[in-house]
Amino acid sequence: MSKVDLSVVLAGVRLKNPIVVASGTFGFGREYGQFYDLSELGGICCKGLTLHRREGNPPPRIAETPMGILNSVGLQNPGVDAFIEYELPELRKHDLAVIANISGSTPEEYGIMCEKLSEAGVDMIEVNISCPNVKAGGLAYGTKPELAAEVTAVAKAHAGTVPVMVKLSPNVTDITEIARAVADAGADALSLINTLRGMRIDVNTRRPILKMNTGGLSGPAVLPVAVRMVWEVSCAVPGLPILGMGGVAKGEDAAQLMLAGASAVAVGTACFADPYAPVKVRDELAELAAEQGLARAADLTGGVRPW
Amino acid sequence: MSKVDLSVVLAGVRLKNPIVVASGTFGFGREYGQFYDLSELGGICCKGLTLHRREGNPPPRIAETPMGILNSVGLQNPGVDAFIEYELPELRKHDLAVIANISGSTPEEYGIMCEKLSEAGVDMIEVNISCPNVKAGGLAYGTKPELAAEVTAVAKAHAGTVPVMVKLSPNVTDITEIARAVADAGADALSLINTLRGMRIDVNTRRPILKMNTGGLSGPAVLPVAVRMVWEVSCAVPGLPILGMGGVAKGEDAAQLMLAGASAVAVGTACFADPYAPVKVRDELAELAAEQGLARAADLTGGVRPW
Amino acid sequence: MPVQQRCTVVEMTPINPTTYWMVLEVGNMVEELGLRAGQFLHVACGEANLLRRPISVALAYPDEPEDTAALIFEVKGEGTRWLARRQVGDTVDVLGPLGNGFAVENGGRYLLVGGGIGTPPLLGYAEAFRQNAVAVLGFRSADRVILEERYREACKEVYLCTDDGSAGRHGFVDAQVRDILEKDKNFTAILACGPRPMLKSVAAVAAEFGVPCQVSMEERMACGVGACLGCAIQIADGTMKHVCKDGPVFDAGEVDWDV
Amino acid sequence: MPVQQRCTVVEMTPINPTTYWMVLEVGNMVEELGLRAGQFLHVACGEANLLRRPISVALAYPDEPEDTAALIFEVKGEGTRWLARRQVGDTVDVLGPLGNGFAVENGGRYLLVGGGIGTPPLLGYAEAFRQNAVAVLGFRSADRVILEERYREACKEVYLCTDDGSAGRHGFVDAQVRDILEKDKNFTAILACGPRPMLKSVAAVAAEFGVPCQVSMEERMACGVGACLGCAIQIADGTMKHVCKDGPVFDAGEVDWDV
Ligand SMILES: Cc1cc2nc3c(=O)[nH]c(=O)nc-3n(C[C@H](O)[C@H](O)[C@H](O)COP(=O)(O)OP(=O)(O)OC[C@H]3O[C@@H](n4cnc5c(N)ncnc54)[C@H](O)[C@@H]3O)c2cc1C
Ligand SMILES: Cc1cc2nc3c(=O)[nH]c(=O)nc-3n(C[C@H](O)[C@H](O)[C@H](O)COP(=O)(O)OP(=O)(O)OC[C@H]3O[C@@H](n4cnc5c(N)ncnc54)[C@H](O)[C@@H]3O)c2cc1C
Ligand SMILES: Cc1cc2nc3c(=O)[nH]c(=O)nc-3n(C[C@H](O)[C@H](O)[C@H](O)COP(=O)(O)O)c2cc1C
Ligand SMILES: Cc1cc2nc3c(=O)[nH]c(=O)nc-3n(C[C@H](O)[C@H](O)[C@H](O)COP(=O)(O)O)c2cc1C
Ligand code: FES
Ligand code: FES
Repeated sequence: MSKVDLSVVLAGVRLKNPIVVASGTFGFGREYGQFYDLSELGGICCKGLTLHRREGNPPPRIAETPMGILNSVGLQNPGVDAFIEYELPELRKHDLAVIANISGSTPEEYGIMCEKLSEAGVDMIEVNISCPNVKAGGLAYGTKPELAAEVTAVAKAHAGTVPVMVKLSPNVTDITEIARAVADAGADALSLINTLRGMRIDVNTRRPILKMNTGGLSGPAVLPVAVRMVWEVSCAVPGLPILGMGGVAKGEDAAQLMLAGASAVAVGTACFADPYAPVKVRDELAELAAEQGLARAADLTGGVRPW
Repeated sequence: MSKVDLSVVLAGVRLKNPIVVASGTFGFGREYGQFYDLSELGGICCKGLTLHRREGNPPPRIAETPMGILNSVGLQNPGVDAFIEYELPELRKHDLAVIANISGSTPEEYGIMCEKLSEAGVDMIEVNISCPNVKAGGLAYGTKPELAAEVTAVAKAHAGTVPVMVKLSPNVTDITEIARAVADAGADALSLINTLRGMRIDVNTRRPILKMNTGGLSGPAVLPVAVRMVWEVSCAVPGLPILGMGGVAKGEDAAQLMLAGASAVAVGTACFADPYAPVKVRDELAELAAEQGLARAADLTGGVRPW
Repeated sequence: MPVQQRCTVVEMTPINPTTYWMVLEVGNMVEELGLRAGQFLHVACGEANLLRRPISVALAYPDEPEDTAALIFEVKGEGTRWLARRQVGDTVDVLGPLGNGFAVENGGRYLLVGGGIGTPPLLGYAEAFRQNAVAVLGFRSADRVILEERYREACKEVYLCTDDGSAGRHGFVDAQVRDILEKDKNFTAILACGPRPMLKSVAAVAAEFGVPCQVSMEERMACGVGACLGCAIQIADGTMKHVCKDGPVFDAGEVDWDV
Repeated sequence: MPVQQRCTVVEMTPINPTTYWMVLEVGNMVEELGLRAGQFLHVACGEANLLRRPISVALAYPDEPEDTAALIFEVKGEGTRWLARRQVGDTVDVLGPLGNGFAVENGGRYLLVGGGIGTPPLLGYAEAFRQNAVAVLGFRSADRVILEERYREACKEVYLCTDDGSAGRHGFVDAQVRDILEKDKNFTAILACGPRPMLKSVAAVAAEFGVPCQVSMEERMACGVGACLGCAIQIADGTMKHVCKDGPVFDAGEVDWDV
C-alpha cells in the first residue's frame, strides 16, 4: 500500500495528521501523554478555559447512555492565565497544534481571553458558544445567530493573527443559520458538533443521575447527527474549513466526517474507553485512504457524492 | 410482589397498560400480530397516513448507526380511506387503543383527515407535524410555533370528540416553545420525540447510505434526548398528557420517560431487533413498579425529583 | 408464520477466507413452518449491532431432534464478523421463516444463475431438481469460488465464470446464459440471485429469449417482517414492494430495473 | 504510570449470590508499576457498555509468569453483569494501576472499617498489617457478609456488624468504631471504605477522637485517568478533587461532607 500524506491544513494551520482531540476530553494532554507521545496527534483542543478559574458543577457529572455519555462537568478549569503559565509550555514540548478552547459569559471576556492567548502564541482559538450569555439573560450564544456573530466578531478583533474557530452547538433548529452568521462575522473555521442536551433518570431514586439534571450527550450515539450537521454546514458555507467531531471512534467515522466536509476530525469520548483511540483512528484512516489509493488524506474532505 | 394496576389514561383514553407501539414501526399491526395478540398492547400508533396513497421515498431507506437506525421511509401508506376500510376493522378485532397518525402538506389536508378519522371512530389522532408545509415553502410545521399552532387548531376543529395528540419534532432549539404553542392551540396531548435528523456515508462509494441523503435517527441512541425533552415539555406545559418515546427498549427506559412526565410510552425501533419488545417492556415496567411497591403504574408519571 | 427462535450452531466451516457455512438447528421450522431454500432468516448479530442481518437459507432439511438449515455468508462488516465468530454449540437468535423463496413446480426444468454470495440460496434448488437443473455460477476470481463441487454433484451441467478469467469462462454470467439459451431455451424458468447489475443483465437476456425469470433481490432491512417498510424496491408500475415480505424473490418483469 | 493491558482471568469464584472474586494476571503491574490494594483498575465491560468500570484492587501480588490482582465486585448493572460472566481463561481489557491507595507506614497500627462492597479494598491492608490491624466490617444482613474468614485469619480482632442484626452486632459500623476508640485510640489511622453516609459517620467519630482517618470515595467516572474531570468530589475548601487521580483515598478532613 502506498504511503498516504496525512497532513491537512485547517484555517491556515498545518496539522501533520487530521486527528485532533476534542476539548474537555483530553485535559491539557498530561494524562493521556502517559500512554503515548502527544506528537502522535495532529492537534489538541484544550479543556475549555474561562477568564478566571472555575470549579465546575457539583457531582455526579457523568452518566452512561446507550453508546453515549452525558456530562455536566461545566467548564472546570484553572483559568486562562494558569493555562498560559503552566500548561502551554508543557504542550509546546510536543509537536502538535495547540488549540485553546474558550468560553465567556460576556463578549468582553471572550475578547480578553483572545488577547492573552494570541499573545501567548497558541496555534488556534476555538470559541465555544454553547455557554449561556449572562447579559442576554442566560440565553446560549450558540442558539441565536446575532449573539453568535457578536462573539465571533469580538474574538476576531482581539485574536490578532491567530485563527479563530467557532464551535457550534447541535441543539438548534437550523445549524446553517448560525454557521452563516458566524462565517459572515469573520470566523476562520468552524468546529462541530458540541454535545446534544440529554438526561438520564435513576428509576429507583427517581433522581436525575447528573446533579445538574441534564447534561451533554457525546459518543458514538451522536455520530449520525454530527455527519448530517457537518454536511449541512459545509454546503451552507462552502470554503470555510471545518473541524468535525461527535462520536468518532473508528477510522471510518473520521472518514465519514471528512467526506461530509471536515478538514480535520476531533476524537473525544472514545478516549475514555480507549486511551489510544485517537492514534487508532489516525491509523485506520490512513489505511482506508491507502486502500482507496488516495495520495493525501485531505482528498477525502468534502468528497461525499449526495444522491 | 403485589399486583400493579397497569392502566393509564392518556387524554381521556384509557389504555390497559402504558405501552403503545410507535408510528411507522409497527405498520397497522398485521405483521407483529403474527407473533402475539395485539390485545397485549395498550395501543398502537398506526403508520403515518396521508390524504392520498403515497409510495414513499426511493430505497435505500434504512441505515444502521451506533445503537440507532436512520430511516427515510417517507410516509409510504395506502391513504386514509384505505386505512379506514381495510385496516381499522382488523385492528378493532383486538382490544387496544387505535391511534391514527396523520401528516398533511396543508392545514386543510389535516382537517379532512381528522374529519374522516373521527367519523370512522379511531380512539385518538396523532398529528405528525414533522412534515414539510408545502404552502410555507417546505418549512416543517414542527419547527415554527405559529405553523404548529395552526395545524393543531385545524385538527381540533375537525376531530369532533376524538382527542388530538400532536407529535413534536426534536430538531428544534427549544421544544417547549412549540409545546406551548400547540397546547394553547388546543392539543389534548403531546407525543415526543419524533426522529432526530442524521446521516451516514458509505466511505467506499462516498455515497450517503440513504437515497434521501439524510434520514431520521431513532433507537436507544436517542433515549437521553427523549428523556430530556419529555421532562422539559412536562415542566413547560404541566397537566397536558404526554406520550413519551424515543429509544425505549427496556422497562427501565419506559420508567425513565414516565418519571420525566409521560403518561404512556411508545416502543418503536426496539421492535425491529425483538418483535416482543413492547410486551417485554410492559412486563419489566410492571415488575419495576411492583418492586417499588407502587399500586399503579400511573404513579410513575412525573415522579422525577430534580436536584 | 414466522417465529423467534434461539438456534444452536451445529456446524461451522469456513469455505473460503471470508465465507462461512453455518448449520443451525431451527426447531420445527422446516417441517411445521415450511422453511425452504431462498427464504431468509433474520439473525441477531450481537448486542453491539442493533439490527438483525438477513441471511438466505441455502439448504433446509427436516431432521431429528430439530430441523436444520444451512446459511452461507460472507463477512462484510461488524454483524457478519460477529456471526463468523460463532462456534458449534453456541446459539443465535433468529426470526424466520421469512420471505417467499423461488416459485418452482415439480418436474420443472430450471436454469440457476448465481453470482458470488448469491450462489448459496440456489443450492437447495440444485439439490432438489438435480438432473433438471443447469447452473451458471459467477465469481470475481478463482479464489472467491464457493460451492462448485456441491453444484457439480447435484446438477446436470455447471458452468463456471469468473470476472478475471482465473477460473472457468472469462466474463460475466449473462454471456454464458445467452449461450445456453441460444442452444436450448426449454427451461421452466431462470432462477437468479446475485448483485443487482447481474440480475438486471440476466433479466434482460431472459426477456429476450422469452424465458420466465425470477430474481432474488437485496435491500437494507430493519424489521424483516413487513412492518417498517424499510426494504422497499421500486416496481415497474411505479409502486413499491418489500423485499422481506413480497420477496426476496420477484418476477424479473415486475422490477423497475432503471432506477 | 498506567498502562492498558489485556488480562487473563485465572480465578473466578462467586462468594455470595451477587458478589464475585476474580483474579487477573496483570503483567508486571505489581512489580514494575507498584499496583497495590486500594488502587483501582478501570475495566472494559463488553462492547455494549461504552465506559469502563472502576473496580478496586483487593489484593496484589508479584508472581510468575505474571503478577496477579484480586478484584471483588458486586453485580449492580449491565457492566458488572458482563464481568460476572467471564470465565477462567477469558481476557479482560484493563487500565491501571489507577488512583492512590491508602497511605500507610511500616509498623503502623490501623483500624480498618469496611462497609459492604467497601470491605474488599481493605483486605490487602489486613493481610499486610495482620496483628497490627483491627477490622470493623459492616453489612446489610447475614447473607451479604463477605470475606469475614479472610479478615479473621489476618487481623488481630474483627468486629462484624449488620444493619438488621442477623449476624454480629446489630447496627452501623460507626457505633462499633466509637466503642473501640473509647477503649483504645492508639491507631496510626483509620482506613475506611464503604457507602458515603458510612464514611461520613466514621469520619465524624475519628475527628471526635482525634484519630487520623482516610476514606476511599466513589464517584461516577469516564476516563479514570484525570482527563475528563468527571469524577469530581467537593473538598472542604470549596475546590474540587478527582476520585480517579487525587483519590480514591482522601484524608477525611479534606472532604466536604455537607453536600
Ligand atoms: C434477503 C437477503 C438475503 C441475504 N442473504 C445473504 C446470504 O445468504 N449470505 C450473505 O453473505 N449475505 C446475504 N445477504 C446480505 C447480508 O444481509 C449483508 O451482507 C449483511 O447484512 C451485512 O451485515 P454486516 O453487519 O456484516 O455489514 P455492515 O455493512 O456493517 O451492515 C450495516 C447494515 O447494513 C445492512 N447491509 C449491509 N449490506 C447489506 C446488503 N447487501 N443487503 C442488505 N443489507 C445490508 C446490514 O444488514 C446492517 O443493517 C442477504 C441480504 C438480503 C437482503
Ligand atoms: C474507585 C472506585 C472503586 C470501586 N471499587 C469497587 C469494587 O471493588 N467492587 C465493586 O463491586 N464495586 C466497586 N466500585 C463500584 C463499581 O464501579 C460500580 O458498581 C460499577 O461501575 C457499576 O457498573 P454497572 O454497569 O454494573 O452498573 P450501572 O449502574 O449499569 O452502571 C452505569 C454507569 O454508572 C456507573 N456507576 C454505577 N454505580 C457506580 C458507583 N457506585 N460508583 C461509580 N460509578 C458507578 C458505572 O461505572 C457506569 O458508568 C468502585 C467504584 C469506584 C469509583
Ligand atoms: C467530559 C466532556 C467535557 C467537555 N468539555 C468541553 C469543553 O470544555 N469545551 C467544549 O467546547 N466542548 C467540550 N466537550 C465537547 C467535546 O469537545 C465534543 O464536542 C463532544 O464531546 C462530541 O465529541 P465526542 O462524541 O467525540 O466526544 C466536552 C465533552 C465531554 C464528554
Ligand atoms: C421506520 C420508521 C418509520 C417511522 N414512521 C413514522 C411515521 O410515519 N409517523 C410518525 O409520526 N413517526 C414515524 N416514525 C417515528 C417513530 O414513531 C418514533 O417517534 C421514533 O422512531 C422514536 O422512537 P423509537 O426510538 O422507539 O423508534 C418512524 C420511525 C421509524 C424508525
Ligand atoms: S425490513 Fe421492514 S418492511 Fe422489510
Ligand atoms: S474519571 Fe475522568 S477525571 Fe476522573
